[in-house]
Amino acid sequence: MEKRPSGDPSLCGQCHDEIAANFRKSLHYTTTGLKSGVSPRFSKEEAGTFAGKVFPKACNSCHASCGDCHLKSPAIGGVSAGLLQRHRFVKRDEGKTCALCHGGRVYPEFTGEYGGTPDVHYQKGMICLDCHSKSESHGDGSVQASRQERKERPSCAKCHPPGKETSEKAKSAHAVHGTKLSCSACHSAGPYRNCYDCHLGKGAEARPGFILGRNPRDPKTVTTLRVIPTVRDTFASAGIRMEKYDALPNYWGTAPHNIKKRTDRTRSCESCHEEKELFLRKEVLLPGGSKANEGLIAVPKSLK
Amino acid sequence: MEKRPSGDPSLCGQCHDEIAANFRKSLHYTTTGLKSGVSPRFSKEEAGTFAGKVFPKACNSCHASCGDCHLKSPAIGGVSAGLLQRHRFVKRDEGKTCALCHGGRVYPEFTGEYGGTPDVHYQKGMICLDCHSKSESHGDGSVQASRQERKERPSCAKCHPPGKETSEKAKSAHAVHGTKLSCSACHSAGPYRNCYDCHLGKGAEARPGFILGRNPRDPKTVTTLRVIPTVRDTFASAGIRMEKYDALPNYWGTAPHNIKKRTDRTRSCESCHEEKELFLRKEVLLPGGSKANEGLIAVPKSLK
Amino acid sequence: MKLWKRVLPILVLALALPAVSSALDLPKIVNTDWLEKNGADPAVRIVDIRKPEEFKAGHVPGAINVFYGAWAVKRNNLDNQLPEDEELLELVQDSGIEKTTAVVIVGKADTTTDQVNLTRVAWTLRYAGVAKVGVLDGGFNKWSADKKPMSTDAGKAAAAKGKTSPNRPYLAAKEDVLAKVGKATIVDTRMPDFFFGVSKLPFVARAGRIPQSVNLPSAWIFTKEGAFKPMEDLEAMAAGVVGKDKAAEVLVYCDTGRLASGWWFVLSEVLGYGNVRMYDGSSQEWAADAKAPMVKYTWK
Amino acid sequence: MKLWKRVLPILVLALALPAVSSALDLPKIVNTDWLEKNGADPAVRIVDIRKPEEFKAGHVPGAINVFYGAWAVKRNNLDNQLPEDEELLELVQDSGIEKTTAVVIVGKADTTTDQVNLTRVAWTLRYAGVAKVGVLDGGFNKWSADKKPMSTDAGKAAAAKGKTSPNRPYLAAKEDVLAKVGKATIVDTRMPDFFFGVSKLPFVARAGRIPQSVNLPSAWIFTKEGAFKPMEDLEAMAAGVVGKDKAAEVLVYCDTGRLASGWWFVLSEVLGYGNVRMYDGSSQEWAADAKAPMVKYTWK
Repeated sequence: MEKRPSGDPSLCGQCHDEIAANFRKSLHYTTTGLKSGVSPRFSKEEAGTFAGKVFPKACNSCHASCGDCHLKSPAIGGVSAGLLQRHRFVKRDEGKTCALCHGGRVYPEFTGEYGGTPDVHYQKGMICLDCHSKSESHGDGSVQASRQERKERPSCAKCHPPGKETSEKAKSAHAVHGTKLSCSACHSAGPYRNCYDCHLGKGAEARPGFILGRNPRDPKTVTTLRVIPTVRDTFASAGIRMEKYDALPNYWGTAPHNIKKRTDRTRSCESCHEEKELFLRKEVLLPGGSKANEGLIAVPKSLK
Repeated sequence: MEKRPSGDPSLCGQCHDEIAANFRKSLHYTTTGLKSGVSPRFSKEEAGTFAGKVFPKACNSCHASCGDCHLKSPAIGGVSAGLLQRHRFVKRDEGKTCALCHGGRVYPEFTGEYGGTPDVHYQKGMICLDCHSKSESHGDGSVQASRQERKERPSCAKCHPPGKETSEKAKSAHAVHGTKLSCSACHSAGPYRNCYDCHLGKGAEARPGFILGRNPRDPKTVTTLRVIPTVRDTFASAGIRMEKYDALPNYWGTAPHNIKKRTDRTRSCESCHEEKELFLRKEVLLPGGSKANEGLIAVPKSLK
Repeated sequence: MKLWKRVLPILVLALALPAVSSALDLPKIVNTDWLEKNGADPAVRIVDIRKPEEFKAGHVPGAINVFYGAWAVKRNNLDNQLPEDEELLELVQDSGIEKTTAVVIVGKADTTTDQVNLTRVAWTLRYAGVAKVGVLDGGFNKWSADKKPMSTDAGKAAAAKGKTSPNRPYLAAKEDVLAKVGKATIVDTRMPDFFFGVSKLPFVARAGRIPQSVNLPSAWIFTKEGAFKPMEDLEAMAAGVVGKDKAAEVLVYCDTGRLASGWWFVLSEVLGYGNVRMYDGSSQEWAADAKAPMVKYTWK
Repeated sequence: MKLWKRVLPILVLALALPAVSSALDLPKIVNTDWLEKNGADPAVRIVDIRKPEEFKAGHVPGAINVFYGAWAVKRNNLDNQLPEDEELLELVQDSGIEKTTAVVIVGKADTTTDQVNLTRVAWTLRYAGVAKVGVLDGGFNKWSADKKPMSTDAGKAAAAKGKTSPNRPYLAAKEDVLAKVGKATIVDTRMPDFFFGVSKLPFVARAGRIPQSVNLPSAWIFTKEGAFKPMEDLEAMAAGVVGKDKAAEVLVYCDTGRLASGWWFVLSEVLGYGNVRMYDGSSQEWAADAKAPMVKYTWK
């Protein structure tokens, strides 16, 4: 029995030629994003080891086939939740497909199952593909090194353009912070998942957290940061010590999927400007973490 | 993957040549007993239909492979209890092997799980192969039409030779009944399983019962009889109407595997000679059953 | 004027009236026939609390989808809490529910948790000031088993014109319960092993129960298909444990304030006990307070 | 004569004595260390009640195998009944058990049924007149988990010289229980949903319990590994439900007279309640008698 008939998209491509061609170049298929994310930490020689030994066996073993989303739940750690609707092809069933691969972080944050409240969009009946376009799943035919490079990405402002605030408070808050803070910095409901201490093949440990700091990709803005679990010896067992480990930080900007209109931060200036525990500060930096982490510290001024 | 590597015994026979050669001729492998049991009911033409259409698909699909007893539990209705001891070969593990194929009738009678008490031999720690010799499992190289023809079969008298009774009551009871009754007629603990109304592919219905009557294979003796569920239209769906259905009875001598030293019958003469409910009588014969059933009626004389 | 010209309008009115009044006369336990007949009545709002992906796959026509997790949130480290009033009332309004709307709660009914999710949302809406709230008997499972019509539309509602206002007498705080030990009938709606103190959930600090409480598990309200048991059974259980005095002061609790909504609903809404409050903090809050008394290993 | 020649025999005697007396001083709840140390003592008889095929795969050295089903049989359409006296006493004798033998019962401990099979056989042996009966704590599961020695021998015993004689005060009949309603403490050892009357087994004619009985489930005696819970928990549960008067008359029952043996064992054998009988017929017999009173939907 052929276990993964659509592992190579050319089968489905006999009819769905354009989608299949795009999909071959998409990040879901190539999983290039995983490589791009970590590569700046490698010496040239290490990059070769990674590309040859680690990437195909670890990262790329997770790439999606057509059937992983349209026929059955994808297998995570070898375990799949089974067929979606007997042997029928299904257009979308995010709770059984997206949710399995993206089920450690975003999906349970989104539904509230990670603790806290469901994302306001989920409360209103929206699920993955209501914000994330089909071209994010299948690619658009162009090649990107990571999802950051994609043009068509979900954006709060697309549906909620600035200037439509109904309360004076919201108007002034947006006017003051609009260019300095991401939306999620204020409108995330609460703790989201952070993963620590990943060692190749052994997995990571997860704890809830809420961390505000500079976005490493756009240091002028402060946003919600998530710990990405690459530690100095993550790839030690593959003989990679990451000579340029400190080139990248351990915290990365993230959109926790637990958006809420009103939070402590939208209610009171003091929650940020006086009580500063939510912000990345020198004393809470990861012990033994990357030197690049320090550049993400941004503590708001006191109001007094 | 080869699903049943020992379905053909020649694989195991590369080392176990004698056992494999015997096994090929054994009733466990050929399942000839099933054919012999029912064939006298067929016309010549029907016998051909049965041999060609019914036997290979129905009866013979149950034949045992080497691995069914020595590696994993046999599959019953497609379901197997799995490997016996990981992937190791096992000499004997009756509760997981014999018990699955012989689990509708003898095994649960033997353990008491069918209701009543466990067989006295089970109580004393004996299991299948303590009475049933290896040559019953593997055959002895000779060919038999049914297990009745086997020479080496379990026998009460082998371990319990007559004449060793310790009580006067046992001595006189054995002296009076010894040639007229089977051991089980008196020493079966209680109701055993009887199956009714088998239709090809649809299975039968089972009810507990206790029936004493003439042994069709030895009409001089009275023994415990079990209903065998062949009814007039059992093979109707295969186009066989059993032209000679009445050639064989529906009751057959059986050894219920719930032997008990003391029973109502060993305790009191009245339990047979006055209260006659346990005996096959005209008024309890199966409605619509074989005409041969009447020949099995044998009601004991009253004592008065 | 012919007779029929004078009679017809009266007939039409007479025929039309029952439809309107039956919609307004919302049963507390709604059966699928009632809902099929009255679901489209503008006075009725069907709220499906399943996950959006389940809702999208098929729902009662006319239903809107507001996931359970929107009605019961984690607050102050306690699970299954009321949202803040401001948010709850906005959620009610956004769901197109006026004070007088007849709301029918629909959801799964596979497990006890599913079943009491329905009653917990009913309690939340009554707390929020909605006058008429019913629960679909057997939940969506029964709707589906009865082969009732299905819709896969988006299930959206226009916001209500006005906001409701909270109905606090349904809610008890820890202090209220502390003050009532030995005075009111405190009903522990968890399973008996929790009441007796041989089991507890990991997030509950201590095993046991509130002293002098009585045990009436919410799991026993429902049949194994997830429907409410026959009224005479529910009445007999209530009478046998809570007593027959319907004016008695009753406080219900469990581990997080979810299970307890089951007996709150049956006692207060179905059987007409007039003074039943739910302790939302329940054992999760109570057992964490070392000063709150607890007993175990007895039934009395 | 040198001193040591006179002292040595005394020393030998002194060293030898404790071994004999410790074997005779059988704990009611036997741990695996005790059994490893004393299992070979001729005064001890280890009875393994698992299925022969399980026994053959490995057992406590020295154990004999007498399957549970030999000790508790179906009689008069009732499950889990004592065999007839004649057969029971023969079984005890054939198992090499004298009146004074210290018997240790070993079996599986995976489920509540497994666990109370051990205590049911203990009750049966005490009924049969055996003076000293203990149960291996945690059963064979614990023996195996503790990596204690294993044997695969045939596990046979020579028959005992004498027969024991029945000890009827451990057994109650339906008439005894009927006469004691409201007088003795009747303990229902089933799960609370059976006691309360919301659940029943198919072969029990009516839901509910014997009037004025109290509930103490035998399932709560054991940890989830199948061992006895700590003594202070067992004592507190007994005191909380049965009371502290160890001379009080107690009757235990369940559905078939199997579960009930759990609290019979703990109350009578372990905690020293002096007057505890088990109703072997239990609900299976009681509920089938339309004249036997039953109540439900209350705790009192």
